[in-house]
Amino acid sequence: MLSKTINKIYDTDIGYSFFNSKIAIISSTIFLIICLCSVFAGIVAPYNPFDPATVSLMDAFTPPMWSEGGNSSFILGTDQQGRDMFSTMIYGSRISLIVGFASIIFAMVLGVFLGVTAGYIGGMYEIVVMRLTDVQLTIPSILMALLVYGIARSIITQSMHDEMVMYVLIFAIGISEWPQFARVSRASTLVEKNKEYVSASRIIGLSNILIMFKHILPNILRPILVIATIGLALAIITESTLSFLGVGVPPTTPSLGTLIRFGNNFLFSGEWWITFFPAIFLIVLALSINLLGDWMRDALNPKLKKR
Amino acid sequence: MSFLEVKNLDISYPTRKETIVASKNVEFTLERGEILGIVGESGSGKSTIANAIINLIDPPGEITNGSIKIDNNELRDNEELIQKIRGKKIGFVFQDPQTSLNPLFKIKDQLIETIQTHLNLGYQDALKKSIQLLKEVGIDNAEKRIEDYPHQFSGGMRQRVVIALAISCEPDLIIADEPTTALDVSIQYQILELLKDLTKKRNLGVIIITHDMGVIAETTNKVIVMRDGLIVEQGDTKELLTNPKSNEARSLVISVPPTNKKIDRFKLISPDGKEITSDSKNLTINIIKTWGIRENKNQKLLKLTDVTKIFDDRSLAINISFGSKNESTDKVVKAVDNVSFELFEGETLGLVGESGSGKSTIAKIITGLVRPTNGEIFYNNISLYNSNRKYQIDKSRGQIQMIFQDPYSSLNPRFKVRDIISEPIKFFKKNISHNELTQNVYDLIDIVGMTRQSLDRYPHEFSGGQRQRISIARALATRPRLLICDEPTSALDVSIQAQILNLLKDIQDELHLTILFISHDLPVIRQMCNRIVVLKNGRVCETKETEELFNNPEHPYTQELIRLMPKIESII
Amino acid sequence: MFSYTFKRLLQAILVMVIVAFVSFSLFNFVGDPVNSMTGEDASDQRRDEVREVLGLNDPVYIQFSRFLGNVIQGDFGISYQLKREVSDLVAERMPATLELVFVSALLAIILGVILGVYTGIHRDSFISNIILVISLAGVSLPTFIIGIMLIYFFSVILGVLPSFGRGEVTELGFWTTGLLTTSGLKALILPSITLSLFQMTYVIRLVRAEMMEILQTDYIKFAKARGIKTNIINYKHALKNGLIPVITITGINIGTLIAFSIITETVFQWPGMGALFINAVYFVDIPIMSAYMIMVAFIFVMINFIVDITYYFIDPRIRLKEEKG
Amino acid sequence: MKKTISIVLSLLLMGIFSPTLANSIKWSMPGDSLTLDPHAQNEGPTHMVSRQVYEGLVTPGINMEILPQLAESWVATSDDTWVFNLRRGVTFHDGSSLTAGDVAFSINRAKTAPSDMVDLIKSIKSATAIDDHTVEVITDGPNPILLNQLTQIFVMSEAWAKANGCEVSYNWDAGETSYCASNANGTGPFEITFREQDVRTVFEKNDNWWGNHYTHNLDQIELLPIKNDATRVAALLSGEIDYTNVVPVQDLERFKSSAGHVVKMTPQNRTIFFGMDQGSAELNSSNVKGKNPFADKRVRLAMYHALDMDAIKDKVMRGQSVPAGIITAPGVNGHTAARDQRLPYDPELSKQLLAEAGYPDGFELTLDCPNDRYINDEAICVAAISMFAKIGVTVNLDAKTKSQHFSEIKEGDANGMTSDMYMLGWGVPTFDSHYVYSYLFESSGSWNKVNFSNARVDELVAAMGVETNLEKRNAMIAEAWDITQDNVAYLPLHHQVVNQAAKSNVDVPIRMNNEPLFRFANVN
Repeated sequence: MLSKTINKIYDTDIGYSFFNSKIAIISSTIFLIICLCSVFAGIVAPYNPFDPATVSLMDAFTPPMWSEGGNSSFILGTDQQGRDMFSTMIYGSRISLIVGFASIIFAMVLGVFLGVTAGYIGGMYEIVVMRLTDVQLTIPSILMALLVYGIARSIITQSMHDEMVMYVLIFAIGISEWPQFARVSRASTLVEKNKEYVSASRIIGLSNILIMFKHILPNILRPILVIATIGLALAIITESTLSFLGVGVPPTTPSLGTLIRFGNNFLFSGEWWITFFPAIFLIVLALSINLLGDWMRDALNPKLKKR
Repeated sequence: MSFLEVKNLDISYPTRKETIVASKNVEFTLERGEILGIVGESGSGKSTIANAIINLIDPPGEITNGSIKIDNNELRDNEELIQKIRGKKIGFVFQDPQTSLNPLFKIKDQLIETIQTHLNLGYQDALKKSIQLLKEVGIDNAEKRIEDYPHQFSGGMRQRVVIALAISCEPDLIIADEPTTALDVSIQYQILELLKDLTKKRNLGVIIITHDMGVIAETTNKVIVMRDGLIVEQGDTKELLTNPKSNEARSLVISVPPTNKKIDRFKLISPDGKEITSDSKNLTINIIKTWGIRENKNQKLLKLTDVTKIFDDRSLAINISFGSKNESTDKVVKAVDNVSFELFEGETLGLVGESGSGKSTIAKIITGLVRPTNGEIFYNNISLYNSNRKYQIDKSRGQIQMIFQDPYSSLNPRFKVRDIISEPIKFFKKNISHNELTQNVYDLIDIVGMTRQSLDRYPHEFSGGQRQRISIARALATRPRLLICDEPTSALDVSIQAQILNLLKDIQDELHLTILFISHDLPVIRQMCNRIVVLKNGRVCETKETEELFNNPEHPYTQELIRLMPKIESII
Repeated sequence: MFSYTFKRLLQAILVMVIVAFVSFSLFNFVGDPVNSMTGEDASDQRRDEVREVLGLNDPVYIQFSRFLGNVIQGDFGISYQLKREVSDLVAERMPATLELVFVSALLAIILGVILGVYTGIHRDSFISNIILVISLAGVSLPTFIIGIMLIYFFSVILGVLPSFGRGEVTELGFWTTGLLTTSGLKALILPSITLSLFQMTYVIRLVRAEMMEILQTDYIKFAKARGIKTNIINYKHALKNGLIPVITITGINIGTLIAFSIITETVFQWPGMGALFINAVYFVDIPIMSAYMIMVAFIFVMINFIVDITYYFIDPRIRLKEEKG
Repeated sequence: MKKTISIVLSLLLMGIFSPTLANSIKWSMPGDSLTLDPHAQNEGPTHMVSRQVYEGLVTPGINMEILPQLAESWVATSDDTWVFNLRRGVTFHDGSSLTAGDVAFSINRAKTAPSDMVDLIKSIKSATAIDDHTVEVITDGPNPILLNQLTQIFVMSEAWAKANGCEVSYNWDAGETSYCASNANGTGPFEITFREQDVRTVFEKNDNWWGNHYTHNLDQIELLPIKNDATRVAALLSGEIDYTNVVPVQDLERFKSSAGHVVKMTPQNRTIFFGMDQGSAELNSSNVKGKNPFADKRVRLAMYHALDMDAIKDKVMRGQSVPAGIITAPGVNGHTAARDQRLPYDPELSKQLLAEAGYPDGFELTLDCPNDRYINDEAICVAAISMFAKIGVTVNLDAKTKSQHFSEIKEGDANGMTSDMYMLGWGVPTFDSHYVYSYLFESSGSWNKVNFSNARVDELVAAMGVETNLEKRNAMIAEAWDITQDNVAYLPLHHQVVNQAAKSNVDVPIRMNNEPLFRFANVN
């Protein structure tokens, strides 16, 4: 059964391209492993670094187990608070991934909705939406995220900060990514809209909503998927950059960016592992997503298909 | 010894699943002053041979065997020689003049570049020669126009520029790959005349690759018929067209709609020699059960009065976004200009005209895809547009359906065939039972002559002709009274075209359909229609009974169209 | 030509007005400037004094109309934190940022185009794949990590390049430039590499994709059929077409570069607008933040305006459309 | 690629080294002086710069002892009258001579709004020049710490200030500016020859300085502020700067072990502590409703016993802190070693105390923390949270930049919610407990945000402000500390330690307020 499915996938062009691209296989495997680890962090990670009661400050700055002074109970050593690096990274990647996925989904839903409707409906509505993307583009992502973050902080009550910070981050990153989706989906919609199957649906009398989201949307998913993948890597990096600038998730529940930010302070003092491992982890994560997106961009581009 | 000798040529495309043989054991010769036609249906390998001569086969294709000699010089595997010969000894003309020229360079630059690559000429001489060339291919005011960019030329003019480029370095051989397919009849005629003329004047050898038997008949001396990479027959053009020996050639010739008479059905011969018969009788019982019997009252079904459509693309001043090129143009185009005609139940009315004549826009206005600027459209005596010029789709309730030109874009690639066909049924019969729906879908797929297994497949798994059948099935699903066919066969091979046309005739008889048949192809129109409306630049030139029109065209434009259309009979 | 320019100018102004509005209204919600201004030990009376002087007791719409009027005159008010005219501060800091951004953009575009063209033409070559993987690493590395790595390697270990600041600058009227002194140039190297790496990757990818697409077009095939030399086809015919989107991306890039200079300037202590801004964010220094936002948007809009005009000259297809209208 | 670049660059840059002056120090700290007007801002880095250029009547020495500077001697002629005899032959950088008029002008300028020094010297009623070399200062009642206060009042040239339109200081807070904000004319050992705020300030040796030229051998000081810690560390490691008075604690070890660098440290006059709102009826962020757990002294004590300050010292502060039992630093009048003894770390006792107080399962609340104000402030809070978690108290951290932090403590957040628990650090510029009490313990104290209120303490604060009998006054201070310490009004954490790092040939004496005195600095 499984082998049949695999064979079937292999038979498609995408599947073939995938199984013949070492990069695609390796990067998707890595990405999958990281995702699984972070989903099952409770099982994979030996400690729960987000539970302050289990962390002992006296364990702080333990080097990786193979270094002098290392300790086999902390494979990759501990950070400045005595948290196990390995566990903290797994849990941290969970935050990075949640923020990354959620913000991209948010951006995608918003952008695709506006883009498809703008492309399909046209007229004044389209002009307004496209001008909005222009305005949005004049405020680059980091700047936008800083703004949203600042505003949110001053509006949300203190006790809510911790609970809200994830949503704020998701909103802040998502809101700066949506124009990409809007532009691509609008452009694709403009192409699809003029295809005859859309005319056929209109002649049948299907409602515009149905045409846009049942007929057109599935046909423009490919480019959207590609920018979503690349956007995911970007969102994860943006999250880490915000954390680096000190406006990310609280330090008691560090994401990868927060870990690097703290670790960076110990770079010159010899505790290299605190920044090194999360940085490598982040790079590997972002790289695997980017490689995947890159492969996807080429594989899904009908214009580049080898005849 | 011949000027061009192709011997034993094998070309194959290795893909991961199989190796596609694009040509096998191809042999032919060509002399100077001769025009050779290579004809065949899509996928027959005719273009591949042309590309093989100058070694421009798209990867991963490769020549696996054989030889190509020009003036007794072997070209195969001789990249150095080919490089010298390309453009110099062999000129090439592609199908689509819109994309053949680099949009960012002036005509001048492209001509001079080519000339200076091959001929030892200074800039001024090259420029002089370029102007000379443009004049030769019939471009007026060449001194000035040479400074223009490609997009400033019309399609036909552009193809002339392409030909000028092809002959710029005094080649001995011109290979023209579907040189007129993208052009209108009148322009096609001019381009073909130009080619013939150049052949004579310059004593060129010419290879024309085309799918159009009319073009073959009117232009070539010799012809090669190809199928599946094999030459099935070659010989003198007249000989071959009048008396094809192979089944394949016969099937090809017989499917060509005659220009001089009207026949009831096309006789169809499959390439292996058997006659194809179609019969859709008694397949419509279930459809009629679902939608009720409809009587043909021979009444006026559709009436257009003074319909005008003006495309006013003047965009709002702010309608430009950063970084994207502004696609809007400041043009006011009268696409449809005061068009009136009537359509009676059960008849087939032809709308004929060249590109830009407004025939497709009229179809779109009738189906509500485009709002008319002016005029009234009555369906069954009910106006289709209300006072706000809003389309009243509920007035026709699916009784007007349409078949489109491009079988590749008219089916949603993400839908299975079953869903494509059943969607309109479900839309109009919200509470249809599952069984009834299935039965309807089966009937429809049966009517259009496809297997029921096709229902669970996706459109990309089918050929163009099959897709057009699916398209017809979808159009029939709501049991329409009026079927609009917008160039339904212009993207299809001629034998497939014959099948689809036969099918349309069959279902018209079965279901008492009224058809509005839109085409630029006069022979097809002649075979399909009872009456014909001739359109030019959005205006009606004349409206007449078919035979009357072909035998006694009144309007000069009609006369010209009929005169210029390539006629396979011309050679007979 | 005139109507084309006019249309774009109109759009630019529209975008600017919206940004100005957003800039004001957003910042109006953030924090209480009085606290940031007076510090932790200030008396309540002093706070009230300051509040009054700043006009923060006025209704919002009065503050906004005052703001708008001032902005048009180039007056962004006085920094809450640095207590100087924001316009002076921006004027002082802008050359540093613009120089950095300019050099980075140049680096990103030149190298990006060269590598992009190479990888586009030699699609499957080994070197192309190496370039692509390395360039992907460039996008996957957060800017701050790149900066810290470069400092660590070139300043701390090798000791050949300065790790912070602009070096010695020369004053040319109102403009200060680090491009005329050795130490200024030296100081520019690491920050500009850091800043450009990310954008360079985008340019590489864009040019590559564009080249690959163009190399499959009919006119390239036709050029081949005319016997034009491969190099001329690649570097003249294909490249010119491939560069058109680069112009577009340049416009967007510069906006992004300015934004990312916030991080680069923080890491390298580069005395530019980004460093000014991030400080302003920490201190909720509204005048600087809104001025920065407006400046960034203004530069962005201006550059895109120029890009649009450039299009007009480079792509004859646009020119024709406009001339017809 | 990179390698090629580095090789090319190394070749290019070979031999191009900018010439340096014989004895110069490139000094870096995270921020810059806000203004050169010595009265416009009462703020650390501003005084650090001013101190090199301007001088006061008296000045704190290396060990914060009060030394004569522009005043050679002084005498208190009555409870509220002080007479200062000025040093002769002192000239300003512009060449004019110092007179008693300049001193009186400067004191009056400092005590006139919009100067920022008004609050500090509000006890001074008047300052007048009796003759060219004598100044009389009259205070509003007895002021035991007048000399302390005068160390912060720098003397300007009256003529110069008037000529340049800065007769009075300017309202820095409101964004005004003046000539004196970007120019300086003092009597000090160095004069400013170049200044680009936040980028570069150059001080040259003042050859006409009155003082002992041999306590330093500098020709030039260059101030290059670098905000980012890592960049500053890298700059010192790579030799681009010579000296910094702000070093991240974790990097001290590296400088210590480096042969090319020296590290110095000394306890700072700043104590870090947690405040717990014990006066409000209910905590804003807690799951306990209807009552305030912190109102119960046992709960406060439990929190105290839960904190393992030795661990924090060891791991978070890298040994660079002194665990504190009292929220004021050693050296401040009122501080004693006994009071500075912490209660033991005893989480079991904490749990027991919580259970007694009725919270056997702990409770939940939010801790507000700055993340850019004190040394490793955020890390301390994170560590503390983990310690509180071990006694069952779930603390959520809300860490933010100092301006927001202080505004939220002072006036509540955007919704007016005040902080339940916060981190604060307090320095005592006057070296007297009264300063601490008037701000942190008095019921009306402007930074008493734990809502501590004790009638006796209020009485004592009022009394110690005017009491001149030292013995009586000290008794009052001691009584006040007894009350507040017994009440566990605040949770003391530690006294910060000042540290600095420099190239090993650079010798700048370290001082507890982190202020460098370059007139005692040498380059070898």
